Amino acid sequence: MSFFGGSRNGGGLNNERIEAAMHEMEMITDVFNRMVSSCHAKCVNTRYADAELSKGESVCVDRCIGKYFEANKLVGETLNSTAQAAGGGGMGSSPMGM
Amino acid sequence: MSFFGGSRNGGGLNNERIEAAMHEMEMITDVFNRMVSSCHAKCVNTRYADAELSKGESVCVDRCIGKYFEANKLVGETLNSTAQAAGGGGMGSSPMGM
Amino acid sequence: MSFFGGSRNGGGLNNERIEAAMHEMEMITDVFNRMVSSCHAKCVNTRYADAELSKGESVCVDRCIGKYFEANKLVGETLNSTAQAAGGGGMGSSPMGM
Amino acid sequence: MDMSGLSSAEQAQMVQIIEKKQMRDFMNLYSSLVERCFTSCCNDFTSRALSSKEEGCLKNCAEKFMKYSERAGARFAEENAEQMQKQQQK
Amino acid sequence: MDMSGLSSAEQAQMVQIIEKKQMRDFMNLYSSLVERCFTSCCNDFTSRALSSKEEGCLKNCAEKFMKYSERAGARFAEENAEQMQKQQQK
Amino acid sequence: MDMSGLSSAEQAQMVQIIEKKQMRDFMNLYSSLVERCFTSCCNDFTSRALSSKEEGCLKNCAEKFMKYSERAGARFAEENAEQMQKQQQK
Repeated sequence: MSFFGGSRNGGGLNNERIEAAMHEMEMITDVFNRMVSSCHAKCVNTRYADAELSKGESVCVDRCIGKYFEANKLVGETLNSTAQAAGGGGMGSSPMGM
Repeated sequence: MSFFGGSRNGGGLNNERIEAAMHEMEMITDVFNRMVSSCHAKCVNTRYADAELSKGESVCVDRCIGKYFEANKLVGETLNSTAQAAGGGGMGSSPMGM
Repeated sequence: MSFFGGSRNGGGLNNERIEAAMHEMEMITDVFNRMVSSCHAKCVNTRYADAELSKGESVCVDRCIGKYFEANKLVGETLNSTAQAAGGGGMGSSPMGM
Repeated sequence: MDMSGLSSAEQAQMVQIIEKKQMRDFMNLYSSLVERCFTSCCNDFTSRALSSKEEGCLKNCAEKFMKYSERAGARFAEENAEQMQKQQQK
Repeated sequence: MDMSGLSSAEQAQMVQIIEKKQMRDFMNLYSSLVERCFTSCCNDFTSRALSSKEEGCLKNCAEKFMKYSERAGARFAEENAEQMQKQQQK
Repeated sequence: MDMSGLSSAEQAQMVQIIEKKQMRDFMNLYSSLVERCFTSCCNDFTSRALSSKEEGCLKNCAEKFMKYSERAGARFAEENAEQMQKQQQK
């Protein structure tokens, strides 16, 4: 994309670090979008008789987001221990800052 | 991507404007692709006994595309009035040229 | 993205060819990802009572991947002959190296 | 899309950009079409080879999608032109 | 995201990048919202015009999604902050 | 992919590009895997914590997907090699 439009002219800028921060941001956005889509499917009634989140839906959303984080962590740990069992060193920590 | 591959050498080119035009083009493509996918699901029989669009399917497609535009407009207006009610100035017009 | 980050400074590098190779790589990844998703839906039991692919699932996966290649070829040929019938010259060969 | 606000050098560049984008969009269309038709047509994995029924289904699916896609594209262009005209009248 | 490792020039550039990304993300949110609401609300193609029932459904869908999205975003930020704190304590 | 048409400088650059792409692809695989397993395994929102049943399901899902993905990748590579060979014989 055009995200790095200005970065090539910039004297004294460390493109590597900006790229890394950018990369992290994209990753978090990706996880967030998938989580939004999953928890919408799990919790929100799509008959749309009105425009409000009901009490039940709101509680479901809160728990769903929390549970998604737990699932994210567990899947990361599982991949790491699988990679270690396969002889590699794993990925050190969970593959993302979340 | 590589869309702006040549744009950095170019003397006298206004990258901002090209970026904006590019951005608009990507947006329209995105809307178009989603519309194609939605109306295919709504109108096209996927048993594929033959290769022709039936009369009924064709009429459905025409109306579905038209209705998708109406839905797009209404959703844009709804977001604008929600944003205005929340104290902001809205987005001026529908967020896209369509 | 940042894939071409270094390519603009590079004396003597042929960006066109790198771009073409890059493009091909992206395309193959896209096909692969869609195939992985399709064959997972067709062959893998998602109750996840255990972590192993059963014998039946494994055989299904092998055939599914093979069949996906056949389908890919046939769809490519169909598009080509449709394009030729419409007066164009077709696309020469199947639109991808696979 | 209205390119009249761009200089001729910018327009030339846009044309090049658009060509690359069309190439990319076409590949994307192609791989999504294979996925779509495979999902609808192939459900028997007792054999690796395509059955004649699967072959017929895949061909019809691909041809029908191209016809659908052309029709949808034409309607989209019409609706888009109409809406731009309305906006300019405001 | 922790930007403290970046110089001020880098931070300024990041802000610009983030603004562009937010613009892009918003457009993406918008077009996916239209698709989502259209899929849920529009199922009658005996007419091109939206019925009043479809109109109501689309409005509710859009408003409800924005409320949902705000709530989900707030929870996400909380959970993310909590997890980063835990990681720093390790 | 055939890189023999590229110069050695170009090949070195490609390797770098490929490494970045693999990193990106891995992250993409990871986030799609979380989504996939969450969708299949988590359907009870009377509590925020994962039940032991959900935990088991998530672990199995992740491990099984990696095994599936390896197998699918190996078959893909075989089929791809075979097809390239056929095309060169033409």
